[in-house]
Amino acid sequence: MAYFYQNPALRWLMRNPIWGFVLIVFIFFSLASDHFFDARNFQNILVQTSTIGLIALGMTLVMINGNIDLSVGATLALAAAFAVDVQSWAMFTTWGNWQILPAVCLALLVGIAMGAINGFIVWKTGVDAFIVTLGAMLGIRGLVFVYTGEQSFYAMNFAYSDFSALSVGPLPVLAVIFLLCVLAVHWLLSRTVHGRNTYAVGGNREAAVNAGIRVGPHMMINFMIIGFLAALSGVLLSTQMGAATPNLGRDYELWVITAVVLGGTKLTGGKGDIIGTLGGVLAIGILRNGMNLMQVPAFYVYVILGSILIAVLFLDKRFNASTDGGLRL
Amino acid sequence: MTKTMKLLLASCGTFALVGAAAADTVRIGITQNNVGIDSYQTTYEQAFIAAAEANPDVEVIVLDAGGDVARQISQMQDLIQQRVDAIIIWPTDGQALVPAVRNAHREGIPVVVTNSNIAEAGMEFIAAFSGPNNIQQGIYSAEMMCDALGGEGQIVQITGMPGYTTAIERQRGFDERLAELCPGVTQLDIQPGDWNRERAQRTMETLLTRFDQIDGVYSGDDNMGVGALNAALAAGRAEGMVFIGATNFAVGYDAMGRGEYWGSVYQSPVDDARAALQTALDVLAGEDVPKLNYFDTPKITQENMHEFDRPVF
Amino acid sequence: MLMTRLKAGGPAIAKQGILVAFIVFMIAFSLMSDRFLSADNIMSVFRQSAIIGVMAIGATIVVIGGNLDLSVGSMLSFATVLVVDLHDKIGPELAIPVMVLATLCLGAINGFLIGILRLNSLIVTLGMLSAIQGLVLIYSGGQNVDIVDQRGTWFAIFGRGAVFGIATPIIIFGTLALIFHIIMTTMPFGRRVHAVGGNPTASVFSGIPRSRVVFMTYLISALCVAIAAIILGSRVMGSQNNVGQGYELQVLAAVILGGTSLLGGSGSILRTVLGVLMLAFIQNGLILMGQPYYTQWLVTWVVIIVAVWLDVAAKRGRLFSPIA
Amino acid sequence: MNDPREPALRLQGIVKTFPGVRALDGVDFEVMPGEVHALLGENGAGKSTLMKVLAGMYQPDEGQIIIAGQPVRMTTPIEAKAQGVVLIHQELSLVPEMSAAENIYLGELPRRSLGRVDWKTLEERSNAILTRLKCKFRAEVTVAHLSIANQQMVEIARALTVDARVVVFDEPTASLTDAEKVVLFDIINDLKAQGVGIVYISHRMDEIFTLSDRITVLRDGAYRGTLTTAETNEDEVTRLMIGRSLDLSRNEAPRDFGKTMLEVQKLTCPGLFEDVSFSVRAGEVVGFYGLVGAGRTEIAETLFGLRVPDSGEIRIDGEPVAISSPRDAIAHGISLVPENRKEQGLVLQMTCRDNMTLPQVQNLTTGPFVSQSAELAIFDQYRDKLAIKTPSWRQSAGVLSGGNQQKIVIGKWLSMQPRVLIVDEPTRGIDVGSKSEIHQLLRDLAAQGYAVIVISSEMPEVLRVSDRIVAMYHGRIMREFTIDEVTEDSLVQAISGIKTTEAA
Repeated sequence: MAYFYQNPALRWLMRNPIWGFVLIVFIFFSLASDHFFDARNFQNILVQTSTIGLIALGMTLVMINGNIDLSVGATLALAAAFAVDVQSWAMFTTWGNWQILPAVCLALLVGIAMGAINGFIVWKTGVDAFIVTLGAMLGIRGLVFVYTGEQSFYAMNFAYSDFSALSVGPLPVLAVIFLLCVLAVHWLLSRTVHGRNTYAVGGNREAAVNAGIRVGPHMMINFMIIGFLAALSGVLLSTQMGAATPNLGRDYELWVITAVVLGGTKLTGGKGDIIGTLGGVLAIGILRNGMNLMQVPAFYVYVILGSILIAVLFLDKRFNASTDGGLRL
Repeated sequence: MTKTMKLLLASCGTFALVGAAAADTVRIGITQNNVGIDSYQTTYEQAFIAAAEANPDVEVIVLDAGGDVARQISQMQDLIQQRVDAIIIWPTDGQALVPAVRNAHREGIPVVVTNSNIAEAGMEFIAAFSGPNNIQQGIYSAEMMCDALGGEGQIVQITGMPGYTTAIERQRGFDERLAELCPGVTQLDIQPGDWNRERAQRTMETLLTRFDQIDGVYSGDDNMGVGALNAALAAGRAEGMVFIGATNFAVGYDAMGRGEYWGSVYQSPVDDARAALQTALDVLAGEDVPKLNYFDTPKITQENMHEFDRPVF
Repeated sequence: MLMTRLKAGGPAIAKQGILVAFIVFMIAFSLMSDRFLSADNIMSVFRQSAIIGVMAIGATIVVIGGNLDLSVGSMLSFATVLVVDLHDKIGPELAIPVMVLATLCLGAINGFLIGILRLNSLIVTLGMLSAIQGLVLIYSGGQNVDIVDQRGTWFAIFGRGAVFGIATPIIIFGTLALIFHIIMTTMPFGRRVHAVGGNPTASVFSGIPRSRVVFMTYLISALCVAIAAIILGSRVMGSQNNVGQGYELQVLAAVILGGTSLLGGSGSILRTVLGVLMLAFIQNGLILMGQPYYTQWLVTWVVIIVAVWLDVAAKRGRLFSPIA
Repeated sequence: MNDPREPALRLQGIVKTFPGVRALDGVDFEVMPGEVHALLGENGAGKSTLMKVLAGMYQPDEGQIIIAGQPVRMTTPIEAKAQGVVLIHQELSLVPEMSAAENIYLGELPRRSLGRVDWKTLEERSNAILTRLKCKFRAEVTVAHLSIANQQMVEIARALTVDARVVVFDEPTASLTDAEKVVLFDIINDLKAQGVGIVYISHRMDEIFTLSDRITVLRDGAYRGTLTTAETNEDEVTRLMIGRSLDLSRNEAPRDFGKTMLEVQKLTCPGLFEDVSFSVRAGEVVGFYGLVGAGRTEIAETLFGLRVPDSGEIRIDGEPVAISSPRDAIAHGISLVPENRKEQGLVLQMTCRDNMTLPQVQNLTTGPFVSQSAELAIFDQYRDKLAIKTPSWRQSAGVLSGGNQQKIVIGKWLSMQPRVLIVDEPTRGIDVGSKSEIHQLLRDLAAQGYAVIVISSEMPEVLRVSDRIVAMYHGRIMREFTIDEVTEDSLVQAISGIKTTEAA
């Protein structure tokens, strides 16, 4: 046992149990499936993870703030619809492949705007973020349907969907974008004043207020960041499809929250990091990919994922025993 | 790690299905739209597996996208990754799967689209489509409606889950055909029932309140149609109201037998599944397969229903 | 400016934000559609809201106890599929108790994980949402289930019957709401749920068996789901595997609209009923006006935020949050 | 700025009203550079409100704040800090997951380009401040890992990041040990010598008389006068504060004890307390005295079924009992008035009545319903008995004053008719007037035959209420004294771990 506590790698693993879990499922699928341990499959996993993963980065910030955002799935769909639709606007027809640029920019702006609306309402009304974004989850999905008229949009320009097939060295470009965002948000959270204030606001809001941190705008910025990342995720997803569907991103908020919680971020705020979140999204990505490769029936996948979520929560509680020193409340 | 044990157990069950691949068998991957959302898809899956098991030279990998486009794209990637010989896809969205199909095409894996077709832009990348003609089904329903009402009347339409191809195509076929065939029939409103009987029932209840005179109801499938029928029965207004659906379900068949339900479109998931597998095998055998392979989905009405077996779902 | 200072006099109205919004909507809808206030329509909306309403009663109790239950949607699918499937296999008189027991077992799992093991309720019920959905599909093999003899079964009474001209679902909903309202406001159990939700630590220090109380709230929630499933199964005489999908959000929206605080310790079942009816009337009114159905989501968005905002504003005595 | 005749800070005629309450009613207050000015008043007298006005958290409705001769308007704490006014909070306002350094510079982390935190500067500066405070920990350590006292030091370190003109200390010693207090007083004297004006808020008279130059007293939101410390005494201050003088005597009640109600034998809970044996008789008050963390609260929690002891025996009325939950404890006639009223004692949004009847609500029924009349009977009885001031039983407990809240909790447990009543820190955060009422109440309870255990960190309190005093140190009982034999010196020695063979 003494060794266990001294070994830095193991101690790190104790603090980030999700990476232990990632390791275990990784080894399990490598042994159990012929197709799992393969460079191309790893590329697939990274691309598949990037959708949930990008949003999870933003969700980590929002949840460390002590808030939550349930509207990300709808925001993703709205941004994807804009990204695909705007390309075909008449004013851009002469732009050639450059017509993608204003479309993507507008889509990202829409994402930021949705985040700003949520953040502003949370800030000004003081209504719990759970309620505000639950409303937005319904409302923004309504906006998607109003905008698309229930139809799917598709990109005339194949250059758009070709983008997702590009690679940078051995890595698909989508994976590269995702990893860059991981680094950026990690840097933001651990190195910058805004990032450190994120912990302060979530860890002790009153202290943050008293210390002169402008909590409202601060939270609004984080909602805008998650809006941006959800929109980015939607844009990247739409490049994979060359299209946008109004039902895109349903239930994503649940998987994103699951991933972030698996990564050790606390719902109560003040605690969490990007390394854990990355572990959380990889855990889900690997499980899904591995179960696809092994053809676990879809019905069982639901049960397995649900059980794992609860099990990890349970183990986390065991490992990070509370500090009340045995008081039985 | 008891959960890992569970996972092991769960996966062992499916291992048997994969078995050891012999050299001369073909491996076909299928990714379905949303098994479990209704019986049609479940029966399809079972029929597909049964058909594959009956053929010793075929090994299948059966996946389900759960209605999520992104997950279906992942599954396409995973199937390509496993270098299956052919992929059968039931697209969650006709547009959005085009690039994924194109990828498979580029990797040299033939793709057969089943049940609901892929968008026009993707047609050049698929080996073949096999399935019902959903637009044609909408047309059939419009024709039956026209017949039943004698060209005059006010109807409402209850559509499937908004945004899904099957729902959109049936609605399009119905709307266009009805307008051209029976200008005397007016559509009072179109509301979605999400393929859900209870939701259709609730929607119909409100429509019954809103409109004093409803002569006919067209529903995107019989499941919703029966929901609408339930609502009308409860309101005591079913008498003389014409109910027309699509994808004849057992409940719809029975209601037809009782004379409450006018007609539907008979579509067998077993035929659908078998046709898809056969098309894929034909493609792999190098046969010259036409791009569009519609299997027959005839009209079924109270008059001719005895010619059909009661649907199993 | 009207509301920036909600001091004396103001709160009385603002506290009833939901009631005000409710009345405003009723007036607006009845001006725009002459059918809206017809007895038929009102009865029909009441009947339609019974399923969500019964579930929302249980959910309110869970939320007052300081937790959340997102698994009610899957649980409704489970219970409905089970009762409909067993109806033809073992008859309704056995199917109902078996289904109720099985659903209570799911509630007990929630209660055990959240009440006894003290795991976070949001995450646990999120996991259960997924796991139960899988269970339903495994049980049914993904097939729809139907009751063959829809006319002959007395099971029809729960969803389709009527007593003295009032539809049974309304009677069930009303009775349950009244019973649980009485339990929550006048019985020791209700007091304890409020205490545990309001301050779990102080409750333990007062000798209240906190674990058991939370456990019980989840059992009640499961019981309500089981009753909702009986109404649903009887009304539709069949079930799809995903019939309850998304209900958890509607239920939660109704509870929130009713002014129950997600922090626990306060809330009222009668106000939840108001929240349920409000959502149902919005849905109904917009369809009557011929609006596309998704406008109801936009309206719900605004209504939820405004109603809760007024509620919060009344409690703190000013409209805008003081945080900088 | 250092003109000795110009106040560093002056408040003139400050009025602040909340809905239904006039919290401050024309208060005047000033602090000179290099002066320690104590601010006194009972809870609810308006001290906290005044401090929040000072710190920019509240805006006064009327009146002026004048700093160095200039009227200023401060709308946020950060503006107040920019004016050189720094508040050190009574309740810790730290972020547990962040380092001490980050907490010290919270809201003002030194920046580099791109919004990055300048860690080097941050840690150098923080460590410099911690060194100045004679702290033994480094600024890099996470605050959650620090002891309460060290966390308090971090809080104080925050005030030293700016050139403060005025530093406000709000009950700074509540959780400090004596040694730490000495350090704190040194720091205050340092600041004073540098010409900083100090506002010092405390309930502890001894500290105020040691430190302060002047004392200003508030009562009911109004200014009651300013006294020069050297020319006044505790009596006068108290009278100003509560409008009458206070009994400071030691317990001299006639001792007539009944049989042993509670007997504890070799109770052990590793890491918390070990080998604890004592007994309490009917009619007796046993005071548990010791430093914070000596294991007293943990013993109470164990007796109340909230902790599982490793070994040892508990006897009630001579019978060995097994207590594994508060319900067991209640069934055996043990009641616990916990240390933290707001977190452990009350459900703040519940009504006073409901709080009071909470432990027995399941027994107060007619049929399946809670009997309103039975509840009201209990509430009325204890409201009268304990002189609880509340307009109505419907009042939610959260809005009452600390003293009345504490009486609700005490009433709650008295209504259970316990055989053993344990009261943990009965007067923490309670103003002087209510304090003596509660002391008298505890004595009265003993006189009625209750066996009472009082846990306290305040020596005057222990001396005033106890018949016997148990001194604890590091989880062990060092000595037991009867009230007649105890001296302040021997008590201090006992709780500091100094073993004495005989009472002095």
